[in-house]
Amino acid sequence: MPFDSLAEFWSMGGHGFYVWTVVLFFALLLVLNLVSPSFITRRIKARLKRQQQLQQRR
Amino acid sequence: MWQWFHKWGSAKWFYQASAAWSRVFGYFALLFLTLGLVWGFVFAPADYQMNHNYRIMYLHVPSAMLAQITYLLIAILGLVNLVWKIKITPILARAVLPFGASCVLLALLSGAFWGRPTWGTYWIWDARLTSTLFLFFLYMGLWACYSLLPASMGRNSAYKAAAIVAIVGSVNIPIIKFSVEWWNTLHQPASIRLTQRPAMPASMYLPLFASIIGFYCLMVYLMLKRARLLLLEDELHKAWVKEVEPKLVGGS
Amino acid sequence: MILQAVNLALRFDDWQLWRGLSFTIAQAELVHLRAANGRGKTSLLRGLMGLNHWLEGDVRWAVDMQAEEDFAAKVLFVGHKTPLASELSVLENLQLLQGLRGQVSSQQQLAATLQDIGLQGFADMPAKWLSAGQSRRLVLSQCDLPSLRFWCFDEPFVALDKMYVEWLVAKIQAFQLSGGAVLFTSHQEIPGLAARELYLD
Amino acid sequence: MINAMLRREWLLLWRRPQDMLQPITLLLLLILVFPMALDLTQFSLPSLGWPVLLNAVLLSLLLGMEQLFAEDQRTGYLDQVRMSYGLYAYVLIKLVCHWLRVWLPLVVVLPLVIFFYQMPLSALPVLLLALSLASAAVVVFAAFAAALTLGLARAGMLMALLVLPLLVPVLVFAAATGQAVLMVEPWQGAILWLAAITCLAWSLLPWAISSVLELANH
Repeated sequence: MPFDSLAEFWSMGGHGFYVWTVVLFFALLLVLNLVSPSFITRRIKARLKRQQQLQQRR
Repeated sequence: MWQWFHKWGSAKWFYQASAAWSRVFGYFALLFLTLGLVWGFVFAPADYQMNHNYRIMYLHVPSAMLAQITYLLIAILGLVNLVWKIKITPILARAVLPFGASCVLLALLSGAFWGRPTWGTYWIWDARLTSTLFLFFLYMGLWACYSLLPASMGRNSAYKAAAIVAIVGSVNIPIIKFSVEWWNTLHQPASIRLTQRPAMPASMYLPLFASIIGFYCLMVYLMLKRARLLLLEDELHKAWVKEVEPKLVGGS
Repeated sequence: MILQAVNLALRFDDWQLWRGLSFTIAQAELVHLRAANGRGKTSLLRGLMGLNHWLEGDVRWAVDMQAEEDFAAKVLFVGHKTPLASELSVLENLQLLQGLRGQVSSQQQLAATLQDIGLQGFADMPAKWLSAGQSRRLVLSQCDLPSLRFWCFDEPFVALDKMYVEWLVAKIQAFQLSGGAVLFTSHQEIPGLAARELYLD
Repeated sequence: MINAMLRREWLLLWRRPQDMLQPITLLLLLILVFPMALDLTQFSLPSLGWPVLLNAVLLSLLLGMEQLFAEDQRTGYLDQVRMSYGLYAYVLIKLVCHWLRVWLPLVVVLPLVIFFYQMPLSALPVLLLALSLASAAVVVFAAFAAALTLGLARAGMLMALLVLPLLVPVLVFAAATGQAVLMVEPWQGAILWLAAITCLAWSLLPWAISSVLELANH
């Protein structure tokens, strides 16, 4: 175990800012990638709804 | 063999089969990423100079690797689409593109944040950083092709055109790298170039391996997840969609 | 037989306009393609010419028309557009149009062609000064090339005045007599053209 | 048929002088305005001339290039070509003629750059060769992007996004050639790489361009 305390873990030997920013950015991109397929689902649903409305009007 | 190939042409078969695969790869991604990153960021020993900064490596190396592999994958999928006209390949290529672009971004940012304490600056015109930057623009160009070209030439033609763009780009990537390295040796003082790292002990590179495998699994998982939906979107009017997803399509 | 179309379908990505269209065009046959606006007449014609991938299905040409150079020499397509280079003269454009089909005409022949379409004396004028009707006549003048066997015209009578409508009708009838086949669309009723009608639905 | 296509492009090359003058006017102005932004006591003009020229060439050649196939598409000439001898010959002819259209004015501009940026006149032949190769590569890559964006409104942004990253090697080796010549160092290595890239581009991209043009539906 290279870290003696939690505070030391956060500070990463003084490089905490750099290390954790990168980790944060990774988490952000990961979340974005995981969530973005739902945009496609929403697009599909909107299209289906539009089609249905068109058909009902007929 | 031929039948196996033929199966890949069937959208319905792919849609049904990929559900399970994507789940499997999702779990593997979770497992290996957790393993690699927790091991790397918490348990791996500090660098020989008592430097924790190097831990960025556990994100930087896999993302830089996958950034290039993904572009290559898109080009190969494009080639398969042009030669064998397998319908699912352009959708897979489109589906994996955001992941590749994210990897480039992560590689660039982690490179900059690793470089700042190491070289004293966020950005240097180092050969690797520079060629990664141009890789990012290649991704953006390809993305623009996928999103803009269907309007001007129709979807199927746009897929083929984007495949040609990806192939041209992938032929260019090594040339760009080579030229940037040449340019780099002309202009940069040798002192601040990335040189080979000292050999790592196993406790440092094993988590790196885990993390790389995790990124690969993540790529497949995200690709399949997106591809299923994109396929559904492209083929919304087809009969098989109603059959497979009655709740989505049939419900009125 | 000039061309046989089997089980054609027109699909723009998600919108299928029609499918299951089959027809044959034989020699010396005149076919008038009819449909309401937006039913894909132009797309069908362009698809037959290999210019539109949205047309799916099988288009079989006569054996002696399949090779690239045969196709160029034997099939004439005149669409809505007039493929003229605006900075080139009328004569140069005429030579170019014929050259694209591998034909080289003598000066006398060219002069005769210009006379025929009423452009004598305009030979050296840049094509950009031509009126719509004049440009269309210039493009249609290719139909005199002797190697042609099939004409495919998209609204050929548009922009032509009465005299040149009759001129084109005469051309079509003469071509038919010599064994050529014509597929065309037209919104106007053209007197004197007894054509088989093909409906798109 | 090839003769007809060749004759058409050749005649058009001379009938449209504005097409030849437009990029070169921009190029000349860019080059002549650039020193105004510099503190000439700190920068040496001779070492700046060549890189500035290269970047200006990239920009000015890209500008308006999206129109390369647009008119032939609009008039239906492209359809006639697709129906006759196919697109490959057409693309090659179009590319060669367009390259001549941009190359001829460059021959005039280069001595001016050498004069205004106080570069040695002895560098002219090698620089001209490098400029010819680089402009040929730019033309073929930009034509690829022009074929892709045919029929798109506001294609200029997409053109730049697609083309500029691909042109990085051309820029690097052309710049390296000029730098070596001006420092009186061996320049052959760089220019050979430049020539290799240009040859590769000219042997592969015309195929890509004609297959992209083939995909058009309108």
